[in-house]
Amino acid sequence: MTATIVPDHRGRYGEFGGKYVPETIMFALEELESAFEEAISDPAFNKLLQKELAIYSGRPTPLTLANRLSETNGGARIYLKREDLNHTGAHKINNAIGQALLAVRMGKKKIIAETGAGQHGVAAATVAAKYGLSCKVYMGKEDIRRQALNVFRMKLLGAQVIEVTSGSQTLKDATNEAIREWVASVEDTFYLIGSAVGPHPYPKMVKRFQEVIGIETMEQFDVISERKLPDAVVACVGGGSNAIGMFAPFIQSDVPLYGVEAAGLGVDTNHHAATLSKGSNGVIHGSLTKLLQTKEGQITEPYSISAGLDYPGIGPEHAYLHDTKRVTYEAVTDQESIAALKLLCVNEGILCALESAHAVAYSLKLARTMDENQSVVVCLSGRGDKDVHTLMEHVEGVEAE
Amino acid sequence: MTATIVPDHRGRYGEFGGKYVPETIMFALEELESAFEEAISDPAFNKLLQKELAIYSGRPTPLTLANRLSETNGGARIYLKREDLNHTGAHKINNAIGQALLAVRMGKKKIIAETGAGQHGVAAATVAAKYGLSCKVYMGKEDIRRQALNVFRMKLLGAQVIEVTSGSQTLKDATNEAIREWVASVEDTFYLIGSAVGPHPYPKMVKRFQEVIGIETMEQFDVISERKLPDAVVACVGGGSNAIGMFAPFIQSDVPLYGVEAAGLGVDTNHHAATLSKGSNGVIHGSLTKLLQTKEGQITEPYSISAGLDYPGIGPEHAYLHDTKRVTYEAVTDQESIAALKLLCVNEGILCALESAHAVAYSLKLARTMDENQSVVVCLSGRGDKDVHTLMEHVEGVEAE
Amino acid sequence: MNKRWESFQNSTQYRFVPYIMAGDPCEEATIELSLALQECGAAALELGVPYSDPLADGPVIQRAGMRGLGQNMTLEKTITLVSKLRERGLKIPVIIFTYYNLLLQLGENRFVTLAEENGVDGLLVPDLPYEESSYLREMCSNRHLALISLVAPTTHEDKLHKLSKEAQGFLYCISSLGVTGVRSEFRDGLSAFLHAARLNANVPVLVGFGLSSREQIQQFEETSDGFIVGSAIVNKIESLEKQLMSNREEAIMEFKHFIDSLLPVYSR
Amino acid sequence: MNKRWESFQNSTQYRFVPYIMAGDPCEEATIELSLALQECGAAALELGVPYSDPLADGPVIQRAGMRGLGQNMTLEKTITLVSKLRERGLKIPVIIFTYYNLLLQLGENRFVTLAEENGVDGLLVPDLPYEESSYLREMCSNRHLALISLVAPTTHEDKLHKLSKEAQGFLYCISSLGVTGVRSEFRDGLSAFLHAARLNANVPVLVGFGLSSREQIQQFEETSDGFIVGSAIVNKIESLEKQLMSNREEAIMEFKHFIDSLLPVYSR
Ligand SMILES: Cc1ncc(COP(=O)(O)O)c(C=O)c1O
Ligand SMILES: Cc1ncc(COP(=O)(O)O)c(C=O)c1O
Repeated sequence: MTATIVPDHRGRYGEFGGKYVPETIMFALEELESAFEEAISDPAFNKLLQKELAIYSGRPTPLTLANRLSETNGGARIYLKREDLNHTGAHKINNAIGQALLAVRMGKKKIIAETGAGQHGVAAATVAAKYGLSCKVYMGKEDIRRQALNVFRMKLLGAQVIEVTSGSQTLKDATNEAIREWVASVEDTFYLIGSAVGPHPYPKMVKRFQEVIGIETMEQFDVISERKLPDAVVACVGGGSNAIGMFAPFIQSDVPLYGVEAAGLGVDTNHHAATLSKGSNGVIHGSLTKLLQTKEGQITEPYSISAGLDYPGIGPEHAYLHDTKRVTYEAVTDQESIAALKLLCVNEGILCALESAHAVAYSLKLARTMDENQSVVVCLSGRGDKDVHTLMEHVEGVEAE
Repeated sequence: MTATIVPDHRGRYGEFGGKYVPETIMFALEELESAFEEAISDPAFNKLLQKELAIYSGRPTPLTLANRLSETNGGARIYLKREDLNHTGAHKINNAIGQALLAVRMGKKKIIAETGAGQHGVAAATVAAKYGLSCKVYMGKEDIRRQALNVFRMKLLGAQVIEVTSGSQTLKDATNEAIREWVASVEDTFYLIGSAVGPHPYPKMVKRFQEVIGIETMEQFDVISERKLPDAVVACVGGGSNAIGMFAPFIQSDVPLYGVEAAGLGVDTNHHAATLSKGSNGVIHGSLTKLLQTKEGQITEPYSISAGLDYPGIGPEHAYLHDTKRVTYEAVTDQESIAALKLLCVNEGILCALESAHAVAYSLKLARTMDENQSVVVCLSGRGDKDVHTLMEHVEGVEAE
Repeated sequence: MNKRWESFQNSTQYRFVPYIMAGDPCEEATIELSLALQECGAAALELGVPYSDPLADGPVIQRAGMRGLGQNMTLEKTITLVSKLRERGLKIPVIIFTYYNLLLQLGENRFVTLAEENGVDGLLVPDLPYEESSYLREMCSNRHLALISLVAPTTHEDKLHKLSKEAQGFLYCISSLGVTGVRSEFRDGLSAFLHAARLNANVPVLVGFGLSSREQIQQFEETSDGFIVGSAIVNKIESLEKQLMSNREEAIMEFKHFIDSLLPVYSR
Repeated sequence: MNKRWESFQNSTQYRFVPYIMAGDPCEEATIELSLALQECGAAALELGVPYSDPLADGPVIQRAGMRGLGQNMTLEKTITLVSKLRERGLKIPVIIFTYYNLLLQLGENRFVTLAEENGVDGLLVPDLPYEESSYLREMCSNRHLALISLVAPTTHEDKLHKLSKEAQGFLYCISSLGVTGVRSEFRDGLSAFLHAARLNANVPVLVGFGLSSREQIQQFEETSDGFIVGSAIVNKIESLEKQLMSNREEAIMEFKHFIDSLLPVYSR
């Protein structure tokens, strides 16, 4: 494996990445990049970040052997990296804490964020409250309707939730609108992006704030298992933040890595969010990457039962890892993910997020092709409390009353 | 302070406690008591318990300094013991894991549990799934209606939820029904009680499985603050399990301890759950304690906005700590707890359970009477996701849309 | 031991002890139902006290308790009801069946005083196991009230031995695990249990919990000295509720008919 | 530099550059609106391409894009539309305003070829900052297409210097932060920024973003060489949507009237 260092100074991962944004905010990206680079080379910042992750969010999160699930499934042992145990219930908070600390360091008093299902919106509103920043969250009208509970939570946390009525009124439009707002308020506002997407330096920064997942996993695996490294690592991919965070320290190793996209109703239908399997090169939200689009370049609306995977693009580093074949990307359907979620529930007492259930579903398949002495580590990116309403509509065999 | 060891061999805390149960289950309590005593004196059991708490539930939970909240409030610094970060979102899982491991050790294959809002029901269903036990959860018809999401979660975890239509169709009746079921199936069934209530040895056992809260707190406080011990410790009291767990290691010290009950609409109305402030001695669910009752001894229905505090009795050790004045018990209204919950939200980005908000509300009052060098530790027993529906109905100034 | 207990104990009949709930469906009905049961051959009467949280009872008796609570029946009123029963001619021992909390609130001392004054003969507290009963046991024995002990198939051998020996009034053997209510089957090993109880008891050994038909009752004829029927009777009362309020005479006729059909022929 | 740009640059007038969306509300309307704008004195035309995710645009132009998408207007069709405009007599420079993704999918090479073939004079890509534009810049300069540079009040001084120097066609100075749309106020320091831009530019310096009234436009008369109006015009087109489809002649009359009212007196 050639050890190309990505991203380069222009924010490029091979051909992917870059900064495709209006000139108005170019200076802000440069300001952000230098503030970020300076912060992460400052031991005091890293110490503070580590302390906040530990004392506020409860890190390190454990690595749990899924005993009964592995036995029921057969094949390799499955370990779960428990990002669901983070404060606010998903890995999203790792990044939100990191970016908020950076915003404070840069003297910004306002943050803005986009959200789809509301998970990143809640994380952003949370850190804004914690660090005394004002917070506006952009959210599609359609998503506001579907995710009333999270909308209420954000408001309770003191954030302003701004309804986005443009386009398809979902995550991609909320992101457009957040960028628009950023363009207008760039001088005093920090844009807190929720995944490893967006213009450089966002993908790099989000990876840096999420790599704690992989670093902890590597250490923990070494301690609790007989082998040094697992035989496979699996994570779901929406924008790609939990996956890139999990993969980060493993990329240099030769452990097989698997990113799992949402196949929705099937990759051969028009209802999926399988960006790498079915998308093509293009620019979305400031970055050159793979995306779902018409042949003319109109971005199409993706579909997944899981709101967090329902994104037409993907972080540029994943596009790069895909093209360089370092990571294998697979797609899992709604049905497979629900089945995996149920199996995890009844065997381990863990209700995971529908996003994470995609990773679990693929691990189950993968583990069955491996032997009992091998181990698969799955990033359990979040808990499923948020999905209970959706599950009530979709899970058969458990009457909802 | 005289160091009486409680409970005595009859399960008595002074005049409180005991085993007021049908003869049919007396043998089971004895069997349980000896299995429990034997288990907790076995290092292997303790090691296993500790491992499960760490690797499955994510312990230790952090002790978070609530910086901005303390400043906004004035007076003493407030520290939060983050039981909300446990798997399933509350301290309840500590006890559920402990009892489930004991059930497995005793060779039981079935567990039963009672639940009000569903928190303990979810914890019980969770450990049942995790350790491969079958699980029946008794829940009042009225509560099933109010807590449809938790009912669905329990079912998803593979538990059977049994609707209780007797009496007022709430927690106390669900507990009666669980005890009835236990009487019938006592030979092969483990009754997994959810709070520090019930006949001996339950209050002792639940305390033992929850004291990890206090033990961790004591160690953490010593490390992160300049002083050895906090100047006050506060916890909410429903049945009393999080409070007794938090207080456990502090009881021998002279740190002032405060238990906070639910004053509902006010202790001078008929709508509260302030057992110690307004109750009298009596027997409920197998234990002699304080309870809310008519002068003839009919148990009355309590009220609190917080389902977990909405219990007409209280663990017998609390009745004892109240009468011996070692712990001060205070009551906080619905309104005060909602205000505290909002304040914690906007200042710290933590949405706590309504139960825990009662403890927060009282700490705020208490801290204001103290000086800036002093510290109050609050047990944040659970997260508030479960309460968002209730809050939507009650919180003004945040429109729900 | 008082005269009523003496004749209960000296009886050579297979003893029938019915359970009814005080105030179900009203106080006067309770009186007439009690007298009817005596006429049908009851050897003693268990009189339940309505309680908000009857954790040893199944749904039938729970509902009876709700009806009694609706009539504002209390422990104190139940005790004074016994003196009315005496005035109206009830001669058999009456045992008050009450949960412990009601007793605690009334006061154990006050209870025994009132009980003695009103012609109560015994007391049964389903949630007060032997281990918690020493004070009450002493109070009762000072006033010649029988504190009825319950033993279950799950009771340890030596405890069974002890309780059987010390039993007053009669020894209540629980025929099946679970709460009160109608059962269709009984557990194996029941006769061994009854045998062990009888071996040591100085009082009649009665079997109860879930008996609901003549056939079931006859099963225990050899192994016990009598039987208790609760839910089956309370169930009948529930079905007669309206008539018991409006057309009592006829209802009582039907009730007696039902009791006759339940009893083994030789108990009538 | 082609003739059209030459006459644009040599003009002594205060240059008016309108923006309209291709296909809004239909292709024929776009043609007639373009010609009307030329008649009203437009010095050049910015022709927008409908895009699903126009992140530099405010709601007015977003809606216009939706209408254009509804007409199945694409980048390729927009380019060929320009040759129709030429046939119908449009003589001023036409600049295609497109988001980068549309260009990428068409292919940058193919774009410049088509553009040249169809009489397109320039290209403006709002989400392609200078730093990412070197390839396209080279392609454009090979085909004598002006790749219009945008500079903003937030652009660093030395970058402003460089962009002004290298600017082709005209230099687009963003008059206010935020997306396209009508503004009621402009920021302080704007004239210093325009002054700095003008100092180095070899092409006319135009100001745009948010201009919507004659009064506003006149503010920049001293400090710039022309102005761009987008949302205010597109807004008018929206209000004329129905008439533009059914009774076009009258609509175009009203449109011209509106444009006249917008322009400084000396621009007519
Ligand atoms: C629990 C969870 N997992 C995964 C994702 C997908 O995001 P990413 O791919 O950035 O990790 C989300 C996004 O909301 C999420 O909430
Ligand atoms: C979060 C939380 N806190 C507190 C309680 C009260 O119980 P206890 O007094 O046993 O801690 C509950 C009960 O459901 C709870 O869910």
